[in-house]
Amino acid sequence: MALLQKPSGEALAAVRGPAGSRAGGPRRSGARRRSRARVNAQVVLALVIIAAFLALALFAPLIAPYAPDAADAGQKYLPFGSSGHVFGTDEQGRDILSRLIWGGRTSMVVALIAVAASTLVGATLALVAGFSGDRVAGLIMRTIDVMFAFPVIIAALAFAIILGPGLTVVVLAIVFVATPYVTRVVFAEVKRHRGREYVEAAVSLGAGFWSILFREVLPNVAGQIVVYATGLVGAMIVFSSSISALGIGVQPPEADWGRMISEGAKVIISGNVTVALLPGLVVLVVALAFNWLGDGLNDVFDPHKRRSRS
Amino acid sequence: MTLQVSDLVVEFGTGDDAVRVVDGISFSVAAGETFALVGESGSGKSITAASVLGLLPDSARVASGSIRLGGSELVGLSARELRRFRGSQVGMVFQNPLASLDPSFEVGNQLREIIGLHEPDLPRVSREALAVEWLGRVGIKDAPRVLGSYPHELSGGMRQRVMIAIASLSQPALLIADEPTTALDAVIQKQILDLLRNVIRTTGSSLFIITHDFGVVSYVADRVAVMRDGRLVEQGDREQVLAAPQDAYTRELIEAVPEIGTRFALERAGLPRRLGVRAPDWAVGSGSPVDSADRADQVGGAAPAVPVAGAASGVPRGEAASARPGEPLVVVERARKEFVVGGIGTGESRRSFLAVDDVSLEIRRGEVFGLIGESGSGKSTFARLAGGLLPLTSGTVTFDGQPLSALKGRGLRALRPRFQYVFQDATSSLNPRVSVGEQIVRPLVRFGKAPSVRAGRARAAEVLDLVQLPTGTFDRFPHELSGGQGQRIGIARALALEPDLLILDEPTSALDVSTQAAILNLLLDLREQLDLSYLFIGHNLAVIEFVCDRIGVLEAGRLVDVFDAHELFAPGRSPVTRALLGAILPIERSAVGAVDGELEGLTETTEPQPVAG
Amino acid sequence: EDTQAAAGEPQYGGDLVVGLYLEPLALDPHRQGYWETYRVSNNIFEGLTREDTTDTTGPTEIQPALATDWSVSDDGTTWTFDLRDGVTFHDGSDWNAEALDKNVRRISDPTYEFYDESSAAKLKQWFGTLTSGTVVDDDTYQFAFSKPFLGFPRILAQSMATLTIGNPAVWEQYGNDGFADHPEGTGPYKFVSRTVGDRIELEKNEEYWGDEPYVDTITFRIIPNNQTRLASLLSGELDLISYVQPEDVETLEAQGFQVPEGTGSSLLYISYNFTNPAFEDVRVRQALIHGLDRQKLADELYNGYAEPQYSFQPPGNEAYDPEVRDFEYDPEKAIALLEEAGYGEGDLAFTIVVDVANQNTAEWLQSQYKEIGVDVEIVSLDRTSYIARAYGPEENDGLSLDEYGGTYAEWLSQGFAGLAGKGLDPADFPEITGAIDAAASTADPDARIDLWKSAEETLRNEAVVIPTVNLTRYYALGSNVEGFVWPATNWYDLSKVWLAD
Amino acid sequence: MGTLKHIGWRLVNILPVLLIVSVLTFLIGRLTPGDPIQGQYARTFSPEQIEGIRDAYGLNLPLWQQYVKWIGDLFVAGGGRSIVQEAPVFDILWPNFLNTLVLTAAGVLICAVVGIAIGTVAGAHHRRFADRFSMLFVQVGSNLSVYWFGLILIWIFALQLKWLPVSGMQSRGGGGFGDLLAHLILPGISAALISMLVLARFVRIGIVQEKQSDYYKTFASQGAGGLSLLGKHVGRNILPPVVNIIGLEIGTLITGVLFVESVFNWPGIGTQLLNAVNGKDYPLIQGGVVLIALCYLVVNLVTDVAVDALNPRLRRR
Ligand SMILES: Nc1ncnc2c1ncn2[C@@H]1O[C@H](COP(=O)(O)OP(=O)(O)OP(=O)(O)O)[C@@H](O)[C@H]1O
Ligand SMILES: Nc1ncnc2c1ncn2[C@@H]1O[C@H](COP(=O)(O)OP(=O)(O)OP(=O)(O)O)[C@@H](O)[C@H]1O
Ligand SMILES: [Mg+2]
Ligand SMILES: [Mg+2]
Repeated sequence: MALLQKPSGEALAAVRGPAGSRAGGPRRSGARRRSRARVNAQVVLALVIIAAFLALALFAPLIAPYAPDAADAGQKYLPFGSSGHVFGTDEQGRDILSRLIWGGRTSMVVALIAVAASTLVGATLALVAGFSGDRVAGLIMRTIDVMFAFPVIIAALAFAIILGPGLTVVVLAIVFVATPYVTRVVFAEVKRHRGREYVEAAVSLGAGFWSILFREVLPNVAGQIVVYATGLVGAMIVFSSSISALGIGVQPPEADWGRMISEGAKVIISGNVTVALLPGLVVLVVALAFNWLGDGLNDVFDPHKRRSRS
Repeated sequence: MTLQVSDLVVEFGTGDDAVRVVDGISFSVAAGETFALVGESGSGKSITAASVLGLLPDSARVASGSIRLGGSELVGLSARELRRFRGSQVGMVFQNPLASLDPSFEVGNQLREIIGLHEPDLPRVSREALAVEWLGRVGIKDAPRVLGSYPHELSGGMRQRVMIAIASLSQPALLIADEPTTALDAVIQKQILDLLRNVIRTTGSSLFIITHDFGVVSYVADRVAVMRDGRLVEQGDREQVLAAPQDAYTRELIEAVPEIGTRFALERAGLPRRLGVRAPDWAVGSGSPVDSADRADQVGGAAPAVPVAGAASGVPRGEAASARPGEPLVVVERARKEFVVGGIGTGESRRSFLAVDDVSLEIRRGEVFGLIGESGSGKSTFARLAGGLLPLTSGTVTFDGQPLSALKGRGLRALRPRFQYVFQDATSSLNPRVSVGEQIVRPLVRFGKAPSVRAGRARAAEVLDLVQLPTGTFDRFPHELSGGQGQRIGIARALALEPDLLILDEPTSALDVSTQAAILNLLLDLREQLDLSYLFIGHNLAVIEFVCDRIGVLEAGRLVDVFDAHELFAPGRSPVTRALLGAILPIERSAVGAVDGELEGLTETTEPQPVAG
Repeated sequence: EDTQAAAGEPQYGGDLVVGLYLEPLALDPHRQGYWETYRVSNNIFEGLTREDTTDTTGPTEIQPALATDWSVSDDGTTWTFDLRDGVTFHDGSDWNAEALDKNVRRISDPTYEFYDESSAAKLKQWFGTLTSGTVVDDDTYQFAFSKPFLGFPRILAQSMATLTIGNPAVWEQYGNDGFADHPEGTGPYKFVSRTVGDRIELEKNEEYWGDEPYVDTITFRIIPNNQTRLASLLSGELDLISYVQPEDVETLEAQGFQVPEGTGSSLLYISYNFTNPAFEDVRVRQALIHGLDRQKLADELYNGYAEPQYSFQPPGNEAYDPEVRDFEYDPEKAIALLEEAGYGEGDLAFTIVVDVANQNTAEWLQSQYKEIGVDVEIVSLDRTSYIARAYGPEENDGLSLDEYGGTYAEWLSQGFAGLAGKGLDPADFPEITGAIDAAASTADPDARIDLWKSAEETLRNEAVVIPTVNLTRYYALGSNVEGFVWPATNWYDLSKVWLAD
Repeated sequence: MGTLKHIGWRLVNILPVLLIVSVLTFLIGRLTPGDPIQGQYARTFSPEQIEGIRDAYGLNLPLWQQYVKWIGDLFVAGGGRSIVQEAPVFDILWPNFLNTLVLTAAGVLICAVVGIAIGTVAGAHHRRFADRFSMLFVQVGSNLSVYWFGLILIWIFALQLKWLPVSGMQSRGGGGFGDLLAHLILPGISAALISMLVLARFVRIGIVQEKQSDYYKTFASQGAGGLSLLGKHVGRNILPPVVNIIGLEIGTLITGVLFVESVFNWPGIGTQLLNAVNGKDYPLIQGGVVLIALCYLVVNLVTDVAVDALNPRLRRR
């Protein structure tokens, strides 16, 4: 370690510039540069929305005006703005506002966990496959094909039957559905980096397989992964509504946005606008927030954007 | 049409955070004139050039000043308005030609498209013909193959030439060339410069060239400006600036230019082989205005360089090193590399192309082995083979007794830190999403050269300093570096590992001579201290002669000549070698005209070229 | 009935488009199941008998169809049918005792070349005791059973597990499996085409022996999504839909659609998981009935478009008695009974297993039972999983919900057999099984209905099942659809329907 | 490996994947509770009677025998016979499958055209109003449940405006190509929305990133601009991910349109599969899964080959 010290280079010094103005461009203090990510307004908005919904979910018992399953079928389908039930009531006469607040507990958490899990698994598989030989890549991608080829409903039903319907099934079904997508999307991205010179350089610098994948290539595809994953959050809440419609999801009367959407969908044409629209809108807002967050995070991963001092 | 730049200020960012990289410079380039901008790496040359066409990076902006082209103000124009000037009136060769072509299209396609931009009515066949013609002009002989190749299938020099062809073929009124010949061998370089001069002479257009090569300046420039830290420290006619530089920095630069024979002059004087160190008589004789007091000053108040350096080892160290009969470190036997080109989906028949053809050589411990050859002759490919980055088609590579070509995975990786590689295309070899400091630290930690990340950082700071980059560079991302800065990161990254063998593929092509000198001296120092071996690929023969002990010459993939550096000019050199030597551009320093007799004699025997007038 | 009153002169012609909520099963007279299937297939196939589909209150009268007359031997085991003359199958071949015999042999005679094992298995419930089928002459046929079977003529008019008549020439040509692709019978409409998942098209049988049907073609479209089916009716793409949601009745009526009132002969009923020890105690079962306000259920959940039910025989059933009451709503009593059985507030907890389609009912029940201190958890499942779970319950399962029923008194024995699938051991309820056996095998036609009624009473007293509600708005029609009658059974007769301009 | 050899190898690989899928589907079907006979008859038949019907359908044979028989049926007997519908499986599935392909094609077309257009507009106007606005448009569209949004579309366009039909593929009495198109619009849009956002976002990021690349500057410096630069160079460089996502979208829609099919009552394979699942109609489920799996595999294969062919660095291996 002691070896490569400043060379005995007085001779070297001879060609150096006057002290203090070493070649290397404009002076700036190195300290101030570190991660000065300029968080843009969109990301802030997104974070505020997500935080707000998480807070609502967390403090649901304190905030929600009613219990989520407090039913009064005599008061069913009250419209938006009814006194006592600002957001109206559903077919069992339950307070929609309270159910939306409580529903965040399951929906947000389920979607977040499931998306995080599938992103983790999918991205890892994709990275490995992208930099492996034909055999390993083939094995991974064909396994993914098996998952793909399996129609969602059948897979979801299988989980439901094995585990009994409920939250776990929703999470597993989402993971099952989302993982192959993440894998294929990331795989295509990763392949673009195979054969790039920086990878070659990493090889020559002795980086091993995993190190190349996770430390060299991952930062280059992380933006795409994040964009894809955040896009999945909303989509998966929506997807969970489809599972609920099949009777596989969260069990009634527990509140869950997905279930609320699917219940709402049963009365759209019948004209019960309130119960039909509100859950969809809530999910939409949350999904948008995650989208924006994803776009913002993508910028964070892009050094071109990160330092944009604008 | 004249380019008139006045008080140009370019900043990255705004407000308090703004960093000024071009700081109020003014110059003009008249019609029919060649204007050369030289200067320190990272001083803002490329940014200046880019601002003319409004092609600054997203985060940069022209803060003030004006850029006028033939009477029109360009600052403040929208992209759409600027487009009128681009290509047709102003052509630009970017500094990093290696990444400047679209990786997804064959070169021919891109050339035809650009021809179409300028002459929309030209039928396809004629475009093709024009493309072939221009490739010929920039010295590409097998135009059909190149036209059908993707950029990554071309050698560095080939890509650079394609870029020159692209920028020149519309024969713009102003051609901005940012270090256009760095990846070219001497012969091609001269051919291209002749071409550019011709264009300018015949069309009355102007050339704004950024270069580090004073040979190039001598050869083509009418006027020269010297830039440092965002400011122009000096500008004037070529003769004046070269012969009687006013500014200390200019003098320093000129002094750092390596020239053929310098090494032997030093050897004879018993001085260490270091650039910027001159035999006293020679320095005096040169009538250089740099007096010894001045130089002592730059040394930082230390005792005069020469005696100290000599005292350090007692004997001329360069001599000692090259004389020592080291045992072979790398043995390459009958290496061949074949690339398959064409095939399904390319519209071409599948055939193979021999990039390296039956090359055998050894690099001894402590030796600097130079590899030269025309652009595209297979140098980089050979280097990759030697560095275990490409599988051989046949043959073997042995490193320190271990058969590299047979090793795989873990075994190979264990050896990696012992031989390192500095890529020709520095920018592409840096991970765009990882800060450069991190990129230096990682291998250190990985190989246990730094016990902790903290130690790794300290070490990275050290090597950054060695390659003359400020510690602030640590947190930058590759795209925030100038060409030369990126190149030095590549060197620093490899050096930090203290490898036994360092493969350097044109490591100083983007460096100003002063920085280059520092880097070369550093390499020579390290070799002595650590007994390193280098495989050094270069086009600048003066540099090659200066640093190398033995030199090999590649031609079309074959090793045609291997000789001792002393014998560069000996009779019996292969025609390629002779051609390369013959194309060296001397520096026209009136006072330096009286180079050592020996040197002068040599240059004469190798058909000295007329200096541009 | 009001549609008929309003009707002017019936018109011929036009295409009637019917929206079904379920994909019908195979159009094979011996393999079919579900009412939605029969709503299609009874236009193609007929039985020896039929129910009077103009009767809206029931019990429907049994009318001649392919048989003109029938009689039973005194011991109640042998039925003789006089077959209708001059009837032809859709391909023109004759309907006669020979054809009937082939139908009978297809489901009962393993020596017959076209004996159909799966049909036989499905029809075994009613034909298991058939000892012989005999061609007496060209127009007369005799069925002999090992036990008295007085309910036979009505069973013949049902949709499932019964002997509707198909053209034997078809299975002789296409094989038993091929029949469903070429369904042919004697009915008022002929099969044209079927795209599973999309539609079934029928055209008028010009040779029909009965009254000439009005519309030229009938298209059945399968639209399982309730909202889409509703929207398609609203947009005029459909003329008639089944399974109207209570929520939609007002919307439809407001826009001029007809939503006839009536009762089918089915009911929603809740049954217990008898493998759960809690339900061995009759007091617990009674408590759960006392604790259920069926009137409120009908009013709240079904917007009043349902009638509360108190008997396991559904309305329209020949043995239905609207006056009987099981255990009326009385939460105090329910709590007391639970207390007696050893369950304080919150001590009794179980799950209700439902098909997603009935999820809202389960949710309603959940809050209802909370009031008597019973904790209910809901497990709502897709259809197959539901059936599998309901008929193979887990230990903590308590209740499950089904919908079924028929106009025949024997439905009681079917319903009871179904309960056995849910873990009820018939041996534990000797009175019920005894009463059912007695009713099923009586040879006395005058005593038969009363026997079934008392069988229902034993069942009711043992509280083995909770009858819940019966829907009163089930079909909806476009304003120009005339002649439609909702009879007191589970299907309708489209040959009487015509389209006004 | 040569390209042809690679494709051949991938084709060969389809078989084991299909085999695994078929075994899994078979096992999931048989090892989970519920069966088609129970589903139809449990309410009214005693357990013994149900057992008798099972026998008649060969459902009590050892599993491996049933599996082997089914595999044989796949090749000679039209995929076996549906237990519930009593018809050859492929006779049932094939017309529905073609319908699904029609809907998928429409969905993919709309998704690709609109998604790429919006992504391009957004990418070209990065962080400006056009970017935010157009992205908001797809973001909203794609994050609505199809189940839900489809009905809203029906309510607006079919019931209120009466421009378009509600459901199915043809009007009363049938209709020509125009009629089919009219029926295709709403489901097509709904299907397209499922993946439009992903596509638009990838195009958008792709453009933003490519615009920073050196080659972009090269061409810009030659006066290339606007659409030619975006369309040709940026377009070509972001094509691989775009093709990949479109490939995924095709795959998704083949089963993913289930909910679209349900809402618009499009007689497609998703509905059939759902029916099959609801009735636990083994042969139909198995046949459907194998058909869909085959589809996926082919689409994925074509996508992979296309994506590789689009990458010059991977093309000449
Ligand atoms: N995107 C960027 N963000 C921040 N700083 C940058 C960026 N691009 C360049 N710089 C800095 O601007 C300065 C001027 O860069 P420029 O490329 O003009 O140097 P140069 O004179 O061309 O150097 P070289 O000879 O090494 O190419 C350098 O210090 C460089 O680090
Ligand atoms: N991946 C590849 N596929 C096909 N041909 C290639 C590939 N890499 C290099 N070549 C060809 O091999 C030859 C040698 O290339 P190489 O990069 O080794 O040249 P070089 O001597 O380093 O040239 P330069 O001095 O211009 O960098 C060139 O003709 C080039 O086109
Ligand atoms: Mg530069
Ligand atoms: Mg090279």
